[in-house]
Amino acid sequence: MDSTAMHSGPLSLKQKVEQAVGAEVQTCYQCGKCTAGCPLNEEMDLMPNQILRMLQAEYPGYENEILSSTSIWLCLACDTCYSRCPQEVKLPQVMDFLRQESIRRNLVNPKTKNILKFHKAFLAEVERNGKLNELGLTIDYKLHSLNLFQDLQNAPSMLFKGKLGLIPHKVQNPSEIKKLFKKITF
Amino acid sequence: MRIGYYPGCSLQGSGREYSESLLAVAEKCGIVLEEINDWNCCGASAAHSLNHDLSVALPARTLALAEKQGLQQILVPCAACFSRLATAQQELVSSEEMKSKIADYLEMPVQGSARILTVFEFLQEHIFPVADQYIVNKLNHKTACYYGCLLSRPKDLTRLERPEDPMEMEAVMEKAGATPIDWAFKTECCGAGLSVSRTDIVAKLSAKIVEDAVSRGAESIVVACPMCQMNLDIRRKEINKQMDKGSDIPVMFVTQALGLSMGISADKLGLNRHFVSTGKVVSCVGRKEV
Amino acid sequence: MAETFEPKIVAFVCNWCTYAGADLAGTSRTKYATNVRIIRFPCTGRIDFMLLIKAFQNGADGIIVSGCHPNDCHYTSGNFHARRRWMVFKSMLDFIGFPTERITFSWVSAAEGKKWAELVNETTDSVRALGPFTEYKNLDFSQFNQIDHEGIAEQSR
Amino acid sequence: MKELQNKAAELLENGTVNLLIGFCQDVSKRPVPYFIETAAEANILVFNQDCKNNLSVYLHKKEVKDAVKIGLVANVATLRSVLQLLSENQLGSLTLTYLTVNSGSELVVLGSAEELEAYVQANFPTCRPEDQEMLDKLNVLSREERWAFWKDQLSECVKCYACRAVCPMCYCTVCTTECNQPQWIKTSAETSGNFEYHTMRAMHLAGRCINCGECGRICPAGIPVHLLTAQMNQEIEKEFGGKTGFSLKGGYALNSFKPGDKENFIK
Amino acid sequence: MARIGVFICHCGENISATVDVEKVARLAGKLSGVAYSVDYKYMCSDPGQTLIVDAIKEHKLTGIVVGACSPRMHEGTFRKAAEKAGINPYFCEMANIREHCSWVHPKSDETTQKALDIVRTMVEKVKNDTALYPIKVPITKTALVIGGGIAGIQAALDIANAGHQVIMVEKTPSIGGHMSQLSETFPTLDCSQCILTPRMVEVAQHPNITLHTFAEVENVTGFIGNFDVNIRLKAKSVDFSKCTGCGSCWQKCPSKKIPDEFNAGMSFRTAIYTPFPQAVPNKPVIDRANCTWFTKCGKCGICAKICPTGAIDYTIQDEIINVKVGAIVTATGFDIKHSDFFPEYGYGKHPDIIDGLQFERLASASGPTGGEIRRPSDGKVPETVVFLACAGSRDKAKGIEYCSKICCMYTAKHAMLYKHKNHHGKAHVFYMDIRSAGKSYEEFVRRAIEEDDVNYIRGRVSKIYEKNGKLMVVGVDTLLNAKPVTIEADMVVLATAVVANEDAESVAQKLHISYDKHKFFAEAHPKLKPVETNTAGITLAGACQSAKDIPETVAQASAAAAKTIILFSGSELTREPVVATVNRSAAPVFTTCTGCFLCQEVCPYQAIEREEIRDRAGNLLMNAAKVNAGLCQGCGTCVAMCRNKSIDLQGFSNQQMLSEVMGLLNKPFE
Repeated sequence: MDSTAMHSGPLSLKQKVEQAVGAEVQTCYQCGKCTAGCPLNEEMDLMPNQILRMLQAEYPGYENEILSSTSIWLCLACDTCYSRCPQEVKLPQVMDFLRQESIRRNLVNPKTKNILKFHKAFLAEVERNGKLNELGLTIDYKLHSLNLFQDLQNAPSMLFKGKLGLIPHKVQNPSEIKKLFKKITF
Repeated sequence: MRIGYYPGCSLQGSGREYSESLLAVAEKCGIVLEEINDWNCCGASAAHSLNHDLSVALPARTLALAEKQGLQQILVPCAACFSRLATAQQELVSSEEMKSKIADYLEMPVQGSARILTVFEFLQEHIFPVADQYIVNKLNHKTACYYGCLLSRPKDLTRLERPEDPMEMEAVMEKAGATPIDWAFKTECCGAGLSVSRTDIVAKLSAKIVEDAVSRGAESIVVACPMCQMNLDIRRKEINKQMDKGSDIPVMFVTQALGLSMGISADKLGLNRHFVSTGKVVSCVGRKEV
Repeated sequence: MAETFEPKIVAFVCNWCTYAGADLAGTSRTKYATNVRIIRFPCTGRIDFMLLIKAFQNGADGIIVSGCHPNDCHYTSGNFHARRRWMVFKSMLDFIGFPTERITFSWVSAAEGKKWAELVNETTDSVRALGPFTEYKNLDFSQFNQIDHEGIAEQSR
Repeated sequence: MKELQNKAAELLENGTVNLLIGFCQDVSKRPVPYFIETAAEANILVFNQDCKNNLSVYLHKKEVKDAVKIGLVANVATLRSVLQLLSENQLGSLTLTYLTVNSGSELVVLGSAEELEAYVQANFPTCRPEDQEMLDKLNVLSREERWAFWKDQLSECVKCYACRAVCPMCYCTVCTTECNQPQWIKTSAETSGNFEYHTMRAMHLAGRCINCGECGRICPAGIPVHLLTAQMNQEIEKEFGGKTGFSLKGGYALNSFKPGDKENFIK
Repeated sequence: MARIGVFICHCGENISATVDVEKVARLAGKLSGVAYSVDYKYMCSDPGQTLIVDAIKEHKLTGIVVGACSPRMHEGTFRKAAEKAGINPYFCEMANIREHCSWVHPKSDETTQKALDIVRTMVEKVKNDTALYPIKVPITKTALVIGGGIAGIQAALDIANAGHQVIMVEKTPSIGGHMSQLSETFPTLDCSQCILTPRMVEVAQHPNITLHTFAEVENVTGFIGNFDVNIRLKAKSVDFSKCTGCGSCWQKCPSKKIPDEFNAGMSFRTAIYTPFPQAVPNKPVIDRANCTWFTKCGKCGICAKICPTGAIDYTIQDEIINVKVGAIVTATGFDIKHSDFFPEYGYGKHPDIIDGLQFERLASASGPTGGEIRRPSDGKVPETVVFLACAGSRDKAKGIEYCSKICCMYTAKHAMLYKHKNHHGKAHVFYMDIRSAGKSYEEFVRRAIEEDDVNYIRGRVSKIYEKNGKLMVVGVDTLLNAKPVTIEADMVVLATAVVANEDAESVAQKLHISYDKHKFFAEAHPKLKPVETNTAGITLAGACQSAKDIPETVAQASAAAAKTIILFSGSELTREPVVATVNRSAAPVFTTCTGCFLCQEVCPYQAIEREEIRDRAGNLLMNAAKVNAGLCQGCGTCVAMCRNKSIDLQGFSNQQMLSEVMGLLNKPFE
């Protein structure tokens, strides 16, 4: 229960996770069902259950390994693991927290930088207009990720089929959203 | 009872035919949907990946606006948007602390009291009771109803009766006169979250889905999520590369299918916007039983 | 004052569930406030409301009444009868304006040592916050006061 | 009036009853309880709106019990108390005949418990308006105000036990107040002791009192003690249903239960 | 004048560590009425008890208070000591200064003060104690055994062989229970029926055993030694006195498509049926819900026509019989979850995903496939079989946190049996842990792995789906860096969770015994009273208490039998004198009881009777309540009910409880 009592000094990553998402990391008994069902298990460097095990171990050396893993960024938050977990560990939220922590500690795995870039581009677009404009997003993302030609074959036809609007949608007063972002991100 | 409507960004862009067909069907059945004034993006997976508060605040703004507008129920057809709005609502309701915190961010009060409807709940409660009088065609063909992740999980949000093998979409397709097949990848994730950043992975995941549907004799895949639709439709080239032999099975929105059965024109339903031609399905309208 | 005040709390509990639960709290060394004193009854059905009144009258600041959860009564229905009696007794006290927040009714099973500890702590805290129970004492004081007033009135003439 | 007197005479005449408890008027024309054993006396009987006394209380007296066959001139409240008493296995040794006057102010004679039950259920009274008024007043007060109210009232109590003596439901041969092994109730009339006594009394009558209001009416200190039980009865009827003095089966709310009873006040 | 002795125990360090025991003893000595006070390291030890005995004698003590552990622990011990010293044991009270004080509070003055308060409270109680004497109750030396599975059979035979009468009640038409459905049993692989059926026959033929099959317990009243039980004999529609069990009726019965419970629904039976060939009694009953005669009012009637002895009688009605028994053995058994309980495994829509019991029937020589392992869907012999341990067990999300205990072993057995019958087949087992703590259990599992080459994979299966006739079992190997594994299987066997019977709750309420949150019946003490229940005279045997394998079940059944036989060993039973009494006094009062009999209605044990009080001439003076000490269990609900305190509870009297309150609040009450 109250492991903070035993832990003097700064909180371990596990304790931070438990505080942040109220997920009882400690309840995981390593049945592996999360990994078994994970659609991305073949892509991941650390399996979901392994991440939980490493958190449980509270061995400082593991923390960087977890936070610089590709897995935490590959996780699609599809909830398959949580919905089948016999111990009801809220893995998707754990992953969310780990992503945020890995940014804070600047440990994002280079292989998954693009995913982060995409998320950032996405939010940038939202911050700009309050709504998402896929064209804006794609352009923005491509500038940052520098793979300019990806999807280019699709864009024109998307435009043609009216799937990419040229005139961006906006909320009535975009500055309101910008303000909101400011408040939260600082 | 007034029904609020939150289309969300995708339904104005890549998934606009979802919105078009939904509105067309509602119109046909004489049901008015009130779009929430000045709604904003829900933040999607980006927000909750990067900043928890943001992932609550963004949907909360929309909820607050809906409350201002006096809407007690809101239809959120997009699976991702639904998931975000419902999750945010849960957080608001479960913690007064969070409520006040978010209210401060937004500089307006928010309760999270409105009922958030999935597209299925909307169809069952508002369309089904009157549907039969408008249904003129039978979409005689075998179809694979595909839910993906966010429509089926977590079950306390989506309120599906059988989260691992849902039947809600099947019910709609049966109404439309199609024959839903029993298949295995109904609720598998298509990976849309990484659609742009890791297309390679997404193609693999989607391929499994398409393959299973086709191998079981489905002639169309029906979805209720713009991400899924975009993946399975726009990404078909990449997907086909992942399969031994490619497939041109059309992927349409459940509302488009229902619209067809109600005799609404293919154009009005946006069936022309697809990358993979939906001609097959359109042509099977009124075809002999399968 | 309020900080230094330590309430006297009397617990009326049944032998089979709550007393055993308190034993369990002991065997599992669960720490809780020292303020509580337990009186053991065979069953909540045995607890006479007069005893609660007596306890308050003689200086209890708070009272806990606890027994087996519904359906678990060792005597099958004692707690059901008790529950009705408590309900009536409570509304009776409410009606005469007695501060019923000083009485905590609860179900604590033989397995709920932890719940027992929490119950005692919560009750102690809430009663400590309420301060000493003076209503009953004042009842009799006030009479003297009245007499005094008259006396003073006499002299002042 | 005449009707009543004749009927009473007749009953005494033909030996249906050996003793008839009714009302006569004192010098100041106030109705007072009166016991008659011969038809001759019947002509002094009266019965009117002022006949408030609950005569059933006398049915516990040994002298009365010895008469075995008893006639009772009764208002509805009194009839209810008899019904309640029967449900509590009292009065078993007596054969009772009841004389009352219905709303149409005609004489009604009830010869059996079943007739009694039927009549009471047909003419079942609601809470007396003046009581209801008081209750509503008290219930909107704050707790402290209510406490102050009863403190005022009960500090006046002198423990004369008139409320107990007049109550047909207080038929215990030895009342808790008299128990001294152990001494439950302080004997002296301090306010705290009075609280004790009246809480106890109200608890013992809750769900049994038939709201005749005699205890309040009789109190020399003018304390509305009847409100305590009136309130309790309403609470109980609300929570558990069942009316007091309503049927022979009784159904005392406090010694029955439902597994689903209210328990939102229990942690 | 009371002369109380106070004895404060250190309990080694357990009390003295946080309570200043010397101080408590010293101050207790000053309390009014206390003649002697002392502290000692271990009061419950022999020297400790001797100390008490001597003190009582030496100081002529009239009562004692032992400040030590919980009365639930040592009250008996010290009461014996008091008795030994020549005072009535009920003049001994315990002040619980360990569980309720020293163990739950830090070392402090408050803690010591509290200990003293507790002691003072009990001193006040002792002053008001009265001498009590044990109550003797007669015993009906007949036992009721509920349930005819191996647990019930074992218990019944043991009790009957001890020379006592036994009445056995079995819900279904035959005894035998789940064990009769099993193929072979671990760890010896001997055939289940071969060892069980002789026992079943023995039950049927035992002179001391009365067997009621197709019957259920209706309700139970009374108490230890004197239970009064109503049993419902469900209408069999067959007159057993005439039936010879020739079987011509069910051979001719036209309604043949009823899922067969005995074969776990994998074959069909007729409407008139005997559950299985070795059934005991081997006579059929009619399943009225499925019989044309009853469903289509009066149509058919073939069995009646065909029956050579005219035993068929459609008019037979349910019958309630009343029996008096002294003890009850509860052996109602268990149930298992079925494949439809698992969303991720397809809600039971795949016929080839079966549960353990179904596999037992497939593997059983008397089963639907005659002992060949063939899959239900198409009768093919599966080449790859996957076994899932912990299916539903140890699964908080599914509401079953506990371990079902038997699955590890029978899964190993299943895999083994499959391999023995199909040498070329492949058997995989997904498991989380292997729990094989039992005599030669671990060796058994190793044999499955080493000799029969069963592939054990440590990991849980996330999903099973069907793909071109194969079952895709999606799992993971946590011992290979959590490598995902998908096995293409022909059949999957779920070792589904063991759960309590559907009707467990209602049975428990009929018997007035308690049950845990999973509806398994609760033992009186997890360690020291594992077969007794909280209701004296009622014992537990087998899986109705918790998941058990056969050896354990049989052991517990014999234990329950032993408890029953012990109870029957005496002619009468002595009970705690903690019972209610209604006061009586000299004429003219006789009693303060007014005979309202409101107490009668609250008594859960119908222990309150009416007594007619008459004068010498025999005229009825009054009716008053009277307690039947034999029936009274001492809950005291009546006492709190009584307005004029005419009824009181020995050992917890008004006087005692009130003086405790006063003593506790430091206002000793004279």
